[in-house]
Amino acid sequence: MNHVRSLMRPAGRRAAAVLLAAAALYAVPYSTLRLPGVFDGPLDSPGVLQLLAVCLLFAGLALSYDLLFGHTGIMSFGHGLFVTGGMYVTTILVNHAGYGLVPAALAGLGVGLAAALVLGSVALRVDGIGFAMVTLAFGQAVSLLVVSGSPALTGGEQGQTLNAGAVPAALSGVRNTANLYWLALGYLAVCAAVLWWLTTSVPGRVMRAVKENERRVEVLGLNPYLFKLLAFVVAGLLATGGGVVYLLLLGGATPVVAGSDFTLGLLVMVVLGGAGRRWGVVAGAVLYAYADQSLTRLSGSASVAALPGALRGPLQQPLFLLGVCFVAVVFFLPGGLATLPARLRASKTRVGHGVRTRNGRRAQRAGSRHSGLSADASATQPRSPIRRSAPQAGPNVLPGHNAASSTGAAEEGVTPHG
Amino acid sequence: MSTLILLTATGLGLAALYFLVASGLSLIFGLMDVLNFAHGAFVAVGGYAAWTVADHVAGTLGLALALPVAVAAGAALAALTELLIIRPLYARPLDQVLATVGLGLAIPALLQAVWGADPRTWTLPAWLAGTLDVLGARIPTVRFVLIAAALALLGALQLLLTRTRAGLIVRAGVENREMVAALGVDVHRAFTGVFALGGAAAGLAGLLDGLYQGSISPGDGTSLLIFAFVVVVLGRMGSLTGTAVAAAAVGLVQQFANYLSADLGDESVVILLAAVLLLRRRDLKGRPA
Amino acid sequence: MREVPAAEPILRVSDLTVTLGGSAILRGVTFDVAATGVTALLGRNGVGKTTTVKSVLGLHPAGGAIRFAGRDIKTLATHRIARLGIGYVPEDRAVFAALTVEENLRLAETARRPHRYDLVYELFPVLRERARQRAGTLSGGEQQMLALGRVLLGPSRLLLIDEPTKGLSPKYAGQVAAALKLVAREVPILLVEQNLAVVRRMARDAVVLDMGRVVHVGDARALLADPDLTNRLLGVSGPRTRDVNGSAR
Amino acid sequence: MNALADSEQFPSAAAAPAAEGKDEAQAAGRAPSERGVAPALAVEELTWRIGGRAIVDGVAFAAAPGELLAVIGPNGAGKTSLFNLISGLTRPDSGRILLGGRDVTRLAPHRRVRHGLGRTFQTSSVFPGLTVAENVQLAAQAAVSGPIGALAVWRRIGGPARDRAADALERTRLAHRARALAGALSHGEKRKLELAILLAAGPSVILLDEPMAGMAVEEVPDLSELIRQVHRDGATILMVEHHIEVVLGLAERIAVLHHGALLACDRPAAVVDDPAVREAYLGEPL
Repeated sequence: MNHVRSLMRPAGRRAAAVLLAAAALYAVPYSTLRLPGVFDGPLDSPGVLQLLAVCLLFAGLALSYDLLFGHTGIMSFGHGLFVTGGMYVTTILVNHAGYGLVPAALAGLGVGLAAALVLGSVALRVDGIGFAMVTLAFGQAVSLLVVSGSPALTGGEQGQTLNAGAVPAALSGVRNTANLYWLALGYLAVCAAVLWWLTTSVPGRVMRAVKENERRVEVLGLNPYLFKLLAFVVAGLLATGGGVVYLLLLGGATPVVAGSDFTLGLLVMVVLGGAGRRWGVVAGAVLYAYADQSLTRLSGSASVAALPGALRGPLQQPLFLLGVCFVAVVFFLPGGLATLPARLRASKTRVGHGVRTRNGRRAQRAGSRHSGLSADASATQPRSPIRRSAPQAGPNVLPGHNAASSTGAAEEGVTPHG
Repeated sequence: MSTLILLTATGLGLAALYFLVASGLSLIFGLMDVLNFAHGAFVAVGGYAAWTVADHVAGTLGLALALPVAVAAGAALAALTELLIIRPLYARPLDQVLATVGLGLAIPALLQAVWGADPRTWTLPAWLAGTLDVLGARIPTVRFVLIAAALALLGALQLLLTRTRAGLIVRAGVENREMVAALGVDVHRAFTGVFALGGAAAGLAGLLDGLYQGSISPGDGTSLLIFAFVVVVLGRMGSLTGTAVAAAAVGLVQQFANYLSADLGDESVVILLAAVLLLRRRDLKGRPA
Repeated sequence: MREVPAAEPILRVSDLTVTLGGSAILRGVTFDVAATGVTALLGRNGVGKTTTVKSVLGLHPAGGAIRFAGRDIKTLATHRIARLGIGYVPEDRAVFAALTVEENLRLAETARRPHRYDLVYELFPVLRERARQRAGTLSGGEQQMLALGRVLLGPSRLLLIDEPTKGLSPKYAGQVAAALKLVAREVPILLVEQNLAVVRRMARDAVVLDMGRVVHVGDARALLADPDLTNRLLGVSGPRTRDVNGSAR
Repeated sequence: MNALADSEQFPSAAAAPAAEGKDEAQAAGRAPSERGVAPALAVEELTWRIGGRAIVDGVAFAAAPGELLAVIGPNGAGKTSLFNLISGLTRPDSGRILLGGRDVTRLAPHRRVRHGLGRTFQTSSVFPGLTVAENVQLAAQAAVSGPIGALAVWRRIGGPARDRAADALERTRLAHRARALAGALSHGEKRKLELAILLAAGPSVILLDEPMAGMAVEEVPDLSELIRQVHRDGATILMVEHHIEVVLGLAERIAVLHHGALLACDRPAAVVDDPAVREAYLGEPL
């Protein structure tokens, strides 16, 4: 029944949901609602707004990363360098060259665009693991440049506070946190819009196809390289913009964004939420950013301090908890949070009918594209971006997985384990 | 002249570290096609295990005890990772890698929880803390220890791979896992073994990295990992001698470039990687069928 | 039509189904392999012969039942199946190219068995001459001998041999076939083979697959003695051609 | 580019249904160039080696516009390798590949498509995460907007592409499955979808790599009929197929590959009676 309903669902309902969510998010700074246990103060307090703003920013960044990973199937470990670029170019131009904020930010975007074009056209010439490594190395190079390259310009390990004079009054000071919140919301909206716009366009379709079966795209007469480059440049540009927004949220540039952990964090957000699933990615990013921020705060709180040492230590490390949660999600929730509704529905069906057959699940997948895409891992990973061959098929392999891997191997003509 | 020698010794010392980390990565990748992002965490765990021992037992004895502890810690952690994380995800290659990414984030954070974010200082025994005079260049003794350790590991791995049955299985498994299994060999056990071996080398690297830097901090392994990845890619994944040569090349290029200009070292490695990858495009896409 | 084998069959495959890449390669394959002699698994290209053999070894996930010497082996891991005494010579030989000939053989040694190097070297003297040479540098025929030598090293209870003469020059094909015939006196063999001359020389039973199903089971010689049947089941010309040609004339 | 365009260009080949086409092919003899038109596809002394072993060994043949040429041969004879060379997924060591008289030997796969080439794969090669309609629309759009036009981010899958896709789905009788995910199709349907993708792209030279592989016996006639129709509409088809009845029912000429070399290339009846071919297939006499 489910699939029938989802097929019939009017497109308007989706749009309405988006509008409703946007309106609710827009109204947050006007609300004095308290959510004890979730936030320390009312929603309109600067602390909460700042936290939410960071969450929204990360949601936008994660969407930009998902354009690469979830949508085009390329795994970049250098996404943070664009955030770094936007942040540092703007800061340096403002602080050291006396630019206004807007021209500096525009110049930052220009640099980001150029960097994306150059790095993309170089890195995309290699596939899979090579691409991952090249981008990782590029990211590392930028990181080193920022931390130890020229401390006078970048502030080294400490980062650098943005010259207060250049920041418009509306975006500075604790009282104006609401404006920063809206800025972050605006950034998320831009990312979501660009992603929606791009993914529904012709090249967006081709990107999705490249993820699914690159060789087939080639045989359709299209050059996958160009479409991957397009995705890389758009994602890079969005991330550069995110760097500028982050700079304003923090009031300064920090080398944290240049570290490999930062990009890995984006990857974690996307996988946590569900690669290629917009709502999932936003949810994953918000959850990650919220956990990252509030766990740090929680660790200082009295209740944690009272715990015995063996427990207290790990709980004070957000990355530890996030890492463990991430492994758990990879294990038990392949496809990420976005598959939860479908899973819950499926388990309800199981309670109703006693047994959930594999065929039943497949039928459901066939009906509803959206719940279907990541109903199991095979759908979310039609080809592995960083392996050189399909795995040896063991007796425990689900047919679905095997389908994905064996075609991959056959088409790439790489079957060292055949 | 003495500068040249000093640079070479420093570069080779660094190369030794890279090799210790990269050899395990390369073996694991060659046999199992898993790019192990948790490998840096193995290094860090080895480092902290060693440091803890040496913190309790001073001097050369402490170091002598720290060595097996570091190796064992790395090996045990790696074996556990293979059994608990990698093996159950066998049919989901991408998830295997993602899970190691999660571990790579979690383990250093755990180390930080236990030992704090601040670097812990290694106190070297006197004979290690000094320098050796080579043709006028005063080279820290530790670098020779590093180079010796890397050469010993290279030799040991080479012997293991060429002279033992286990090595035979690994070499055959790199070519065709299915066929090895069809000959009645438990490939999964070989996987665990290779993981443990890589972990042991990583643990050793953790100890030596601590000696080299004079201190350890939770993120050390991860920063080494990036260069180790570069080495693995340059060394044509899965080839031991290739890894050794690539490690030496990366270490030397880095040091010499650093000498030319302070910021150039790491950037030069990136340029080297990009250049080599672009020249070698075909190989990475896989050999022809 | 069919000789009743004296003993219980060594291998019973029942209702084997395999789906790969979304396509049903085997759709319920059922046959027995006799405890002695050679059972030929025949059929045109792409009908599922290799898939059948690989499934027996647990290299493909499969539905149905596979019993070896009375024991259900379908759920076992490949290396356990191999240790029960099933030797496998794959279609592409799969010798380890970077390993020497000697190392290839050594890899096949298992802990508990005597290793019959003398037998292997007697059958294929060239393997002794080339012991130190990398297997990748051998000719196709020599590689095939190595692949056969590998499974003959330990006393197997069943050999699965996939197209041993494929791509070999007549000289090597003859040598390989002769060796197989000798081996077949001791060990039962499930032989996938396109070369009917080889089949005729050694096979007693024949199982013919078409499009993932068993379409013929019977005496191998009887099958090969019937040119029409052979042509229909295995040959280049199908039944329809004859009709078309006939009506055209 | 388009199959239709070709059928206008070469009415004689296009109008003749397969069965009658055979006589014509007989009349035309072995070399299509003798008919006075440039071959739609020609390979000249094509050789591809791995480690010194020739996988494809000096293969030369030509297919006339609108011809259906089947390639058969034992396993490992180099049939798929030949297809990979023609479609550009691998590069030959020597020899030439000509599409409509143009040398495409050095072109990347996607560039050959612009010269009218299309292919299917041995294992179904659709986009499993896209719906059936999206699969076909993608191909249609690629053909309509061209390789660079498809990069226009402002463009949505438009009317002409939709129509073309709908037409292809109609012809392959897949229209009722348009909204299903391609990954959820049965194997037979996937093979049809592959053909639909080809039809939507509208190539003039089509390589079919074992279209019947993995199909149930019942599904074979349906798909053969579909291929016959595509052929009737004027496309030049090169088809690897093991299912001999299908080959004999469809092909105007049969090329036999053995050990990477061309053993024969002739009318079906002649090929079937060729002793060398029988030997290659049945391995007799030893």
